[in-house]
Amino acid sequence: MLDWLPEAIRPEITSDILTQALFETIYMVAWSLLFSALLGVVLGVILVVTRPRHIMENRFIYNLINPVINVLRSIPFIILLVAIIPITRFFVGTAYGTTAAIVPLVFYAGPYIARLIENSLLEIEPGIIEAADSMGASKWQIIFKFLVPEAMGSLILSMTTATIGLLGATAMAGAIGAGGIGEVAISYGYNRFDDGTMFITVLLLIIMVQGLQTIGNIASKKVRRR
Amino acid sequence: MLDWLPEAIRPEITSDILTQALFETIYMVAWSLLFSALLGVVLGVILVVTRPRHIMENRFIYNLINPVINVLRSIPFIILLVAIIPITRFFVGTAYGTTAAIVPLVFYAGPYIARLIENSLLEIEPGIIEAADSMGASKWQIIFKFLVPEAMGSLILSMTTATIGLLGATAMAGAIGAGGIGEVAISYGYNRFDDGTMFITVLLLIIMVQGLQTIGNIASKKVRRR
Amino acid sequence: GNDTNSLADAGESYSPENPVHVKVGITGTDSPEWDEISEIAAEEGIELEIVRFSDYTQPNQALADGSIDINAFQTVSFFDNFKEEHNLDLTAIGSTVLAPMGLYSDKYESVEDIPDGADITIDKEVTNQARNLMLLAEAGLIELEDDFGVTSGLNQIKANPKNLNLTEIAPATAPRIMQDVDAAVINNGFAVDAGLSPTDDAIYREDETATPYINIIAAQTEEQDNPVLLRLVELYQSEEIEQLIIEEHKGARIPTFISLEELNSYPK
Amino acid sequence: MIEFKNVSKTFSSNGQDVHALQNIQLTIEKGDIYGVIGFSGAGKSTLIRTVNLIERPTAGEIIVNNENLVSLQPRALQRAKRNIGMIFQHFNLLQSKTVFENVATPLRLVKTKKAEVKERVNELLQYVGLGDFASRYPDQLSGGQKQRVGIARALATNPAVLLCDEATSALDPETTSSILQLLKRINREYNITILMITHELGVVREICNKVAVMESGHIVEQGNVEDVLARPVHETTKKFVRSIIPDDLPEKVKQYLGQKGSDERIYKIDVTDETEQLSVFNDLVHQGLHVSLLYASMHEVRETSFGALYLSLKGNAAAQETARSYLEKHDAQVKEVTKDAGLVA
Amino acid sequence: MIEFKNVSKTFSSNGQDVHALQNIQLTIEKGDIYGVIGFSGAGKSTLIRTVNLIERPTAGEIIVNNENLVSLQPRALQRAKRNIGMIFQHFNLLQSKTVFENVATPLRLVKTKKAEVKERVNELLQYVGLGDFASRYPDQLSGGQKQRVGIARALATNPAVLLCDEATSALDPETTSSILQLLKRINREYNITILMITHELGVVREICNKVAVMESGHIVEQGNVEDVLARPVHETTKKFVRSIIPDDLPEKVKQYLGQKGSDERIYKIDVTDETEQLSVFNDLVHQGLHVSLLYASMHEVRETSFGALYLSLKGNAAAQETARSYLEKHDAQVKEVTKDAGLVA
Ligand SMILES: Nc1ncnc2c1ncn2[C@@H]1O[C@H](COP(=O)(O)OP(=O)(O)OP(=O)(O)O)[C@@H](O)[C@H]1O
Ligand SMILES: Nc1ncnc2c1ncn2[C@@H]1O[C@H](COP(=O)(O)OP(=O)(O)OP(=O)(O)O)[C@@H](O)[C@H]1O
Ligand SMILES: [Mg+2]
Ligand SMILES: [Mg+2]
Repeated sequence: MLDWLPEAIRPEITSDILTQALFETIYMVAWSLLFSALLGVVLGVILVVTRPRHIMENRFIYNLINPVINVLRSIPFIILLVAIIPITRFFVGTAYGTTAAIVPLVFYAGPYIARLIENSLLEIEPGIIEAADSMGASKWQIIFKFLVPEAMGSLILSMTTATIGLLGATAMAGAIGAGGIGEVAISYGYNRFDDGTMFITVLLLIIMVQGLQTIGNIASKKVRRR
Repeated sequence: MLDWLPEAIRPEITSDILTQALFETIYMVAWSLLFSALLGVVLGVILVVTRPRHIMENRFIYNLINPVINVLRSIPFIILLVAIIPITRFFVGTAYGTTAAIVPLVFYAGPYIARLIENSLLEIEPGIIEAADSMGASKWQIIFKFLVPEAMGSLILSMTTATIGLLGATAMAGAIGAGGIGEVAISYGYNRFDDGTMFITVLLLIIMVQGLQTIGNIASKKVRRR
Repeated sequence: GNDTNSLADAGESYSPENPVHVKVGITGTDSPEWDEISEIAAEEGIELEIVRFSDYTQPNQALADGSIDINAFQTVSFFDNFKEEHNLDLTAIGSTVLAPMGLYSDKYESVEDIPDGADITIDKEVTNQARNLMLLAEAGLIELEDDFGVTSGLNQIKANPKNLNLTEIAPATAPRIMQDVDAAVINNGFAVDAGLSPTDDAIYREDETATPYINIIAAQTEEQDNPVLLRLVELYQSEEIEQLIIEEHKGARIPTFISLEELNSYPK
Repeated sequence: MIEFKNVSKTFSSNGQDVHALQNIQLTIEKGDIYGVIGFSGAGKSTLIRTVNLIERPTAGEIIVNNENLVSLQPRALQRAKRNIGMIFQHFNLLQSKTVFENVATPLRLVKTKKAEVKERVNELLQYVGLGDFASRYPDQLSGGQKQRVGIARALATNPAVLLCDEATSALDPETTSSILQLLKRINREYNITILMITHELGVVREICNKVAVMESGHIVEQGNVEDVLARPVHETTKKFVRSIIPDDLPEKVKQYLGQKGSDERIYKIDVTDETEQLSVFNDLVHQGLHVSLLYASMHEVRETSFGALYLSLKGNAAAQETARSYLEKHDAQVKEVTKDAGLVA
Repeated sequence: MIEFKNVSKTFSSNGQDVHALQNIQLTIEKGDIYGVIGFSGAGKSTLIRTVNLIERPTAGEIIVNNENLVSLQPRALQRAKRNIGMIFQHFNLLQSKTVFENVATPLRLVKTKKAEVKERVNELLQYVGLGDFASRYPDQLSGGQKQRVGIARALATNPAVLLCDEATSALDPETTSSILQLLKRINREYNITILMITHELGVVREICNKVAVMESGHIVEQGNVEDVLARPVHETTKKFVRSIIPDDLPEKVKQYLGQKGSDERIYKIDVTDETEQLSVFNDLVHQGLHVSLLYASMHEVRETSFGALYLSLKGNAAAQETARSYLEKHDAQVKEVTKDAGLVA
């Protein structure tokens, strides 16, 4: 199936391997994005609203969450992969394979997304919060009916950046047998000096990244209205 | 020197190794941050100002830079490390060691910083640009005397996020013999099952990340004025 | 599917109609032998599922916790050390191949030519690194501590008369940055893949009978006599696979089928 | 309805304290349209922003509807705020939402039915003259249009109290007047209480029944609009009143002073509401003087009118003397105007 | 100095075209203080924003200082813009900089010496009454204070042209007046040309020499301020003029109409600048009528005054008839006011 490629870049792997890897990558990115976005939004919002002089100022919670995020962001991904194996096993039942990789990926991307979201939400003009407050909006409504929609353009770009980062991280999840395009690129292309595989896998990654970024840019422009 | 640590977490490595690794990490992060920030600011600013209806609208340049950044962001770091070996050799004279690692780190972090900066600069109110324009500010002045200072709070947080990401990436630069704390954590702590080393290195990383984030938060709050 | 036997109860009662399912953990990607075994075994009623790891610690952990049934990726010395460190109840059930290492150089023709203060890269992965250092010692470039073992590292070098500058790097990177250094110790697998010939290009090569570095198939100790697993070892050690390994790996891997006693007799 | 009890607010900026409000005491009755005027920086915005605790006072109590907001629990406070609409000086519209959605926001917060929201929002947009703008975004509006969106939004939930911070400052007189009429009508129909900050005394004159004047964080004068406008006591109030009712010598009179004949005298007569109609002319003319009106300016504030006339009287010395004593007897509010001294008693 | 040649600007929003400016023709001479008034959404801001191409016109030419800005190269355009100061409707201050730095920004752009910047900025801050606010940040200012920072910033480089978009809309009358005096002085001393958008005709009356009235993207009336105010032609202009010079029957007169005696008639006399002084009383009184002044309202616009008087004449039928023909002969601008018809010719 890949025979149509010119000799120099014809990969040694079969198109089955590639298709499977593609599927694995999409599977890992999709699920871990879902969970890490949830985690990231929750943590990011907490980081913003509990800071001094914000709507739910709470020194204790802020000073609890902030360093936890820092700790998670400190640990090299490969170590994180292993360090949380008990947690992975608890959630997934096993610590190996594509599904198991989702847990460390979430631990990796969640805190990162939290920081990006924090940054976006902090940019909202205080006047918007005042308007919300004056309407008797609950804290919950202030966050989800005012802050989030107003920051949406920036949030979408942040999530795009995070998704691309996540895609990059899946390459490392090969350490626990997760598979995926990045892993094929490394083990066939890089470790086995197979330029054809390197080429085709990196091409696939580029297409995915380009696609994600394009979608992100368009969506963000649509809501940003600038 | 590390003998004061309780038995369970006393590392097998010497404090010399640790000190050296710490130095290597700081060296790599500092230099690659410098260059990738430069690259990232330049690319990020170009991405913003050349987009449709911005101050230097230029379809051609935008459509050139945007995918280049995507391509660089698509390639798993380990592959990037080897893919740009010729470039590294050109700049550093050799393709391995701590100094050589700076080049791939810059290629890794530069485009990433560009995206974060793009996001921050897009958040600036159009009114600010109008004010600048009406004063007869040059494009250059609009960017550096208006957009950048106004986005500074957000930019600082973005750079903090990027620096922490860079710190994480140095761990992978071990592949080309760059050394550093992350590499010690992986090859001694993880590969050699030395919990003591794992503990002390991860602790060092946490301290660094916590320190960076704290500095970033304070600096950003100072300029953000909210 | 649900009509497969569990490995533990299968005994010899498997057949193509009622197959037994076995998960094999390997690392890296060059597994034509496993693909072949997979085909042959399937005809007998053994369904192989190949799980690839890109890391050397996880396959043993996975074996110990039952995520996989056997693995085949490591040398016996690494294996012995690992199970001791982690207190795992695993056993080697057969030998596979030996992948000798070599010292390569773009600049020098022989070991003697390597100058004082030369830059040499070694593998950053732990057991390979010990092996690299033993190779350098064997070549007379350095001296090692007496208790140097399969997981010893740079800190157990006794003497470095030439003041060599040893740098740890990822093994697959070694061929790519060879021109930047004076010499590089490279695993045969990577050397062959990178287009180097272990026999022609290496300026020094590991002894072909280095027992500690013979690769093995490992299983949980309680399954060491499982007829299914033993059948898999038999299949691996067949003539057919031996030929395939020689052809496919072009000298990067040498089929080395020895008895378990012999395997465990290396000096520890 | 709204009561400020000893309210103070202090900001600190660069280590310095800014006392934006100092011991404010103010009572606004239900149904009042209460105007607050004052110079830029006087503390007007700060005052109005304390009513719904957007700015928490540093000291004092804010009583709205018999509840001391300062001591309310968050939930109760939230409920209280839903009854207080607010129009912001800088609009504070959601940039990411259409005009329709901006106005609908407060309704959505209280989970109003869809059809109801649609009806109410469209009705409000008609009121403020933005019927065709429902699907625009704020960045596609002119300044005045944005302000009107803010007004519609504040009215959406029919609040019992409406706080307006310069609600018409960006509007032309016609639109201002229609908005003020709208507020007046709402005030009448729903008995809504309105607290209205403005720097235009004209706005106060048009719709307020009470007014307070602020200066550097203090309320320096307060009372019924007619009283305050007709008899301003504090210097600041006087300055405001002068802005709509100039009390310096008109140019025309000044010029005339330079060319008046020697047998001519000029008088200024203050007109207040008690002066039902002016008929001094008759007697003066009968006394043999030639009377001319140089300038006249009168103003009406909610059914009350006041102002000043400038008369020139020409005649011989004896007639002038009679006229003078006649005028002085007739009304205390008469002053002679001379070239050098301006007004003399 | 500034010339709009057939300038049009069309926005497209949600697929619909909004014609904010349509074929604008306007010439502003050097030294003019040119006012532009119009209802909210008329296109005033768009007009002023095309002058320095912040909004590029869809068609037409903008000539400033004999250069057609639309066709200028970027560098030249930039230089041209440095000569045009602008005060924005929404201030557009840099949030990250102090008041001082905000005002200093345009000076720094042209690399002014430090000492000079300091002197100039402090001087400007004094002018606008913000001498003590140099080290504050915009978010620590009141609305009017922000506006004044914007004014100071626009004046910093002594531009030859000043564009003001509602420069005093957030200011109280006293501050407004002091800012207007400042602009007038600058206009006089440096012969600076000012284009001033406002919705307050009062502002136009106070300092403009010319005025244009806009409606839905068109200029519907333009000319000298006195002429336009005294004799407004277009309906919009009339509405604006009415906002400062009410021309409907005063309340007092309305009430009086209901209670007037049968031997009494009420007249409205329009006063224009030609009417040097009013001395109709004398003759009327001499004709045996009892004359009372019910209401009088006069206005001065730059040395010109105009307005209206309401007189009540009491007397027998014969005297009334004489009076009537006397008034009609005396001045064409007299109308009788009756209860049913209001004003009759
Ligand atoms: N956050 C703040 N920090 C410091 N000072 C402040 C802050 N907010 C307002 N002030 C100051 O408090 C005073 C009162 O401000 P306020 O906004 O209430 O004035 P205002 O009467 O509404 O004026 P304007 O008519 O100009 O809007 C001003 O001098 C202002 O500079
Ligand atoms: N970006 C835009 N997109 C679409 N329509 C716009 C845009 N900007 C302005 N308009 C429309 O153009 C018209 C003129 O707007 P402009 O801001 O010039 O009015 P204005 O006379 O300054 O009004 P105001 O007194 O309320 O400030 C308005 O109807 C407005 O809605
Ligand atoms: Mg205010
Ligand atoms: Mg406008």
